[in-house]
Amino acid sequence: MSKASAVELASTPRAGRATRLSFGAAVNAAQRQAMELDENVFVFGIGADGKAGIFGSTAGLKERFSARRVFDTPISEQSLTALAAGAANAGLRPVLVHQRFDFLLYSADQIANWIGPWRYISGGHATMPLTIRAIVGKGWGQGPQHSKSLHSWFAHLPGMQVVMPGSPADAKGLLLSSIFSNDPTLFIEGRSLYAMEEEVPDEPYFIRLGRALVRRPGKDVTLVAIGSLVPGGLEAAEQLAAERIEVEVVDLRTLVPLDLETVLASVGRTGRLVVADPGWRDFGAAAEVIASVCERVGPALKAAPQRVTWPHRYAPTSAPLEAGYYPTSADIVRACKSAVAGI
Amino acid sequence: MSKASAVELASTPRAGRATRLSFGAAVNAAQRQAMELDENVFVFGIGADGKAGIFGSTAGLKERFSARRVFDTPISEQSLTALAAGAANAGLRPVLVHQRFDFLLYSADQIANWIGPWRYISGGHATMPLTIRAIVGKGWGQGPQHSKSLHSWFAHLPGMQVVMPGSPADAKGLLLSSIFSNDPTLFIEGRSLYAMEEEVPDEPYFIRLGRALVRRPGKDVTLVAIGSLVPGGLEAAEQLAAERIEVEVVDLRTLVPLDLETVLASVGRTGRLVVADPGWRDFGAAAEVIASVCERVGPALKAAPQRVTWPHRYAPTSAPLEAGYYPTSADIVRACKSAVAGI
Amino acid sequence: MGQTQAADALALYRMMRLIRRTEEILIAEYHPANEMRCPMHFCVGQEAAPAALSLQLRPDDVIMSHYRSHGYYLAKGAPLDAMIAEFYGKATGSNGGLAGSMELAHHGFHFYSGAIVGGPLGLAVGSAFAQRYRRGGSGISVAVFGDGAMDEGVSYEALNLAALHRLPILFLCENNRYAAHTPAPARAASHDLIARAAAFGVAVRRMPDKNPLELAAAMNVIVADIREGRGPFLLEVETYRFCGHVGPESDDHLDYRPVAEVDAAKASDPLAAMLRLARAAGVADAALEEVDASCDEQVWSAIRAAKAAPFPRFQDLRGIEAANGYAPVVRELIDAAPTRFLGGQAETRLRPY
Amino acid sequence: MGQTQAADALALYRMMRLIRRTEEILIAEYHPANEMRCPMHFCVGQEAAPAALSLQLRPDDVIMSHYRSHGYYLAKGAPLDAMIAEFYGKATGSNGGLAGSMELAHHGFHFYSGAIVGGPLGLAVGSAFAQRYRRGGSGISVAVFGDGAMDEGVSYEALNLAALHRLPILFLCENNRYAAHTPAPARAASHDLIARAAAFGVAVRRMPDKNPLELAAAMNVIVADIREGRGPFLLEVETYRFCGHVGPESDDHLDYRPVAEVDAAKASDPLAAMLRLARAAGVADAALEEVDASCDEQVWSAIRAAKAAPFPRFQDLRGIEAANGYAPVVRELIDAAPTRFLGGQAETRLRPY
Ligand SMILES: Cc1ncc(C[n+]2csc(CCOP(=O)(O)OP(=O)(O)O)c2C)c(N)n1
Ligand SMILES: Cc1ncc(C[n+]2csc(CCOP(=O)(O)OP(=O)(O)O)c2C)c(N)n1
Ligand SMILES: [Mg+2]
Ligand SMILES: [Mg+2]
Repeated sequence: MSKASAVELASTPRAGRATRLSFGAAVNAAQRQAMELDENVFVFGIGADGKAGIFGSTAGLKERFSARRVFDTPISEQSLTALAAGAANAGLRPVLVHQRFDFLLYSADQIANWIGPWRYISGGHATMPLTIRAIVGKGWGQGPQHSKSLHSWFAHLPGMQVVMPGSPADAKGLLLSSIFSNDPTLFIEGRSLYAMEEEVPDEPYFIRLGRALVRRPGKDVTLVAIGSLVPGGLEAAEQLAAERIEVEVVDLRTLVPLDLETVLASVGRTGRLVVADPGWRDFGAAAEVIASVCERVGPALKAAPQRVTWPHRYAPTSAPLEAGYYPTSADIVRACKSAVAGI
Repeated sequence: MSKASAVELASTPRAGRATRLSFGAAVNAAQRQAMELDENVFVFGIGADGKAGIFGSTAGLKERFSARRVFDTPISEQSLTALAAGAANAGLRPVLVHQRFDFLLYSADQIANWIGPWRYISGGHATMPLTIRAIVGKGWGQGPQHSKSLHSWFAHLPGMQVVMPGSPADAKGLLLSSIFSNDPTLFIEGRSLYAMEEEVPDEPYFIRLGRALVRRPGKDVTLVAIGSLVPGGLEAAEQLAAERIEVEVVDLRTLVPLDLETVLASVGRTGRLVVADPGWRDFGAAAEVIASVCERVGPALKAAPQRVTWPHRYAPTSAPLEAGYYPTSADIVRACKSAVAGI
Repeated sequence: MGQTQAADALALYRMMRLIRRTEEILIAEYHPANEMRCPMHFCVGQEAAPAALSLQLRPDDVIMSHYRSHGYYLAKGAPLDAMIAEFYGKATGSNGGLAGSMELAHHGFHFYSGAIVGGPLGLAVGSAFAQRYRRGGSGISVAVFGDGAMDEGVSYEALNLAALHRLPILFLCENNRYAAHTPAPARAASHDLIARAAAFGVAVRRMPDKNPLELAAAMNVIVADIREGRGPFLLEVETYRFCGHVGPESDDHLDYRPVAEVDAAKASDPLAAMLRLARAAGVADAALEEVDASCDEQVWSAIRAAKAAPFPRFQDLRGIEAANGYAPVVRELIDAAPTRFLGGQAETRLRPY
Repeated sequence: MGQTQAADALALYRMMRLIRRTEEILIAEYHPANEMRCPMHFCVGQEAAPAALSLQLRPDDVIMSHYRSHGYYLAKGAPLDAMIAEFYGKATGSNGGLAGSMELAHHGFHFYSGAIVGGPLGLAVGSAFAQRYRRGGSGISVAVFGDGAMDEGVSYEALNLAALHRLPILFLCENNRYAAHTPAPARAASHDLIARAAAFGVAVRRMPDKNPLELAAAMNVIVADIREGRGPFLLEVETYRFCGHVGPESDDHLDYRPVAEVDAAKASDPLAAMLRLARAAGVADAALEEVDASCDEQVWSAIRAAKAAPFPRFQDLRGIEAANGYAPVVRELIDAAPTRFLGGQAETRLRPY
């Protein structure tokens, strides 16, 4: 596998002012600006209009845009999703918020049987420009019913886009793009990212869906990091740099569209692949990344690819068990080292 | 990769009489015998007690066991699934039948949020011995809402077993094992297999879940075939034999438990892997098989692994489009050839 | 009044007859031709409700229907040719051949349907929400479904949401007493469907379909109320399916409904009743005969056109599947300042981890 | 009657007081200790319904509860120690520390709960189905849920199934007027919850919880009917949550409910009412004081035991996760004729393809 091509970091300069924002505040800002840009955008979900504003992510929107465009709901995930679908077909751009990913499972029928196929089934005539935001719980005993992240389920559905930001600035740019995309999008937010802060451009901006980001160059091993494991991946890369192992960190940003080109280019340089995926191991998203790469480069890999994922079990509630449950940067360090060693 | 170890075909002799049965009749026989063996077994679902008997798979059961144990239902997939769960927790062994896989999506919440975690969440005290049968439509314009097979979704859930028989005899033995397994099982039946006939032992017998079957030995390439693609896989192997390419056909039988041992042993002999999976390509079951193998053998593969799956789109209704949609043995032949060529 | 009555009667008869003949001819053609390769749910016997509805609808109204949809497609004014071409899987079908009968739609005419029971109610809540959100218009949404859909939990969520938001929506429930082959008593202890809807604050009414004129008159009042913002309404129409549940074949050999019941229903055929009513309303025989002839000709002509039309091409699917791009408002922003659409970003060191 | 009345009053007071003190002490302990690391939904103010239920239940009855479950766990007679150990995430917890508060269960006592709104109704239909299927027994199932669960479609499916099969099930709806921070008017146009259930053929009643003795007496009749096979019943209890929705903190600073409403509810505290009723029924002060002291001691003793208990070990999870094997009936068959349990089969050439 050739190492010829130099690393190309996408580095479009940012114009204008920026403000240090938390992930939650960036999500909030994206919705606010989307609603300012387009009267068709509205935001709804359990607690969306409350003072707490779904971990702050919708706080103040109702005051700014009135109850017509920002509203609370009954606990009716199925019909709320159908409402979004019917409204999107009519040209609105609904944003439906779920405090926990687990709750949206009630609406799996609406997503898989109606929303995913909608445009295709119509022969390409109808559209379905809706966004479903789902927050994944983590820690403090969220347990089996508040910590699921079944992103691979929805990535498996033709017609659905699945977005998983790993930083505040990406959250804003990707959410704006999701809302204004003409296709249905599941936008997944790690609750554990909510406090993370970063400089976020003030103006509305759009990160094209389907463009992975090389967050750190490196020649020894490609680490594809997804969503809430992006920070841990960068931390691992930093640690490994001290040991002279150079990890190239590719933040996937979107599962669908999948930017295989960027991943393949990186693996072409490093010859080694580790995937860090904040979800269950078996039949999960990491498997797709590995399978897609292996299909194309096959025996040219220098080492067996590896997955760093949640163990294949439900999150236990007991604090020490939970602490041992979620993978950390140390697990990523270990995987990268073994990939490098396993030449 | 060593080719030393000889092929070991599992070949336990069958005792007793056998009868030529269709796949549908074998499914029917399994339920009948399960109900004879255990008073706790009952069968329900839309149309389960009707004359047509869900493509014949439940015909005659009500007459034999009465309406107490075999009954029709309202169109209420969510609560029917919950009924099965509550009854299973109480020690019954429900068999819930869905005429089409698509319909069970209404019950994704019940499966992912309750049934999957049930035993684990209880600290191992409670059990959930239920079976959900789901038939996957194919052909004659079943279209986007009658032909889904989201087996990978449920294989991704810890605590769920996923069974996909590829022949009548396997259907009977695997369904009996599913019903008497103490864990919840999703049992997926390809509608296209229903007319297939085979000698099926008369007595009740049990095929242990998690044992793949080498249906045909071969030294050149391992074909992991799943469910309704097993017959096409065997046909492809036969065709390729005429061209001196020896395909080892591993019928996976169950996605969960996944018999990686048998797959790895075969790939260890052949050095090449093709996976034939009757479902969508991206983020599907085939990716897991490839990723699991590559993780373990990595660069030792002689060629890039390949997937033969449904294209990543909904089944179109128009006959010529549909005809071009489903992969055939010719597609498997092509994949195996290119694996062998791609040394 | 007499004139309107006659005009309405003629229009009703025309629509009922068109639906009936469409179904009958398709049933007769299905097997011999063997070119309609998709499951089809015919509505022979159930023509009164779609016909009565057709008199109330405007172009900006929306229908979300279950799969027994042919009558409602026609009631919405969508072209027969595109429907039949869709059944033949042709490129000229209203969905380009992708949907067949079970997911028949015509986007231009705001008509949609699908096979999953219960789906239409929630979707119609969404389109009604959009109609209200936009203000100004007086469009309404109609959810069409069978009694079986009242088994699904999602239907109650939809009724509740519609009442909560006082949406302009008509829930039109065709109660033909069976869900596929399952009779009502195997599905519920209590069969008062409108009581269920009323408990959510939805206005309700139950009517037989034996007098299509009365049905249409009732719908007229109901739809006017909905347009004026008086909130959702559920109308349960008591009807009966003469044909089999699915496919052109009868399924009465499966013994799921009493022969006497079927015979009695056929003996009080709403189409025959409509013919009598039209005559009584003063519609001339010649006009009625013209309808009969023209319906047959329309159907046959659509079948001929469908047969002659080309199939869609496999390679066209890719275009449909490709991502559909972004809203105009964003595309303008991008053009104005391309750097705002970031393909990537400068390397970011994230803290805190 | 007087004696039974006094005994019932004492039992009710004991259970209400135990639930109240459990919650209050846990709330006080939560942050200082920082050892209960799981979200907890307390039921301060809502003790009357579980206490009234506790008088009706037998060991073979089943409870499927929502997450605001502590009172019902105790009402089912399950051990306090195992519950509090579960909150502390200890191996001695009723779920071995895996579930915490939100999915609290005690399999031995047939008590289960979970965080997903709407779940308990369908599960209770299943356990009631099993109770009826088995014949002989007179066990019943109780589904416990809040008014918020009446927003979920699945609840109506469950009510319908229960009525259809005439199952021995009590649907116990605690209407505290809020779903988390969402008031009823933001969730429905019509708030007559029992009318919704009645429309499915379920017997219904609505009662306040201000007189726990009356509530218990009513439940006694209802439960006896259910045991005798008269079919399902939905009892809506009007109640009020004094504490915050989740966690030990008050959430009244979020202004989702009027201060006056909260104050009024607290002023008519059912526990205080119960104390008065017990005295009026002739329960001696000494007995009441003994209850007070013993409740506190039970809770503190459970907390001490929980703190002292070991955590579960990570390596034990594997055992729980491993496949759970097969039914005894099959294991016997396998032992009798091992060849019947085929690990594989002879090579099979399948035809037709
Ligand atoms: C969710 C779901 N479950 C099951 C089916 C299978 N099915 C197709 S039609 C039908 C009966 C529906 O009856 P009803 O709603 O009364 O409409 P009708 O056919 O009588 O017009 C059923 C159960 C389905 N299409 N969708
Ligand atoms: C399916 C689902 N959606 C949303 C939530 C979030 N949630 C937790 S509690 C709650 C309110 C439930 O209110 P209610 O049923 O009235 O019970 P209460 O808390 O008042 O006792 C909500 C919306 C959830 N747990 N499950
Ligand atoms: Mg019907
Ligand atoms: Mg409440």
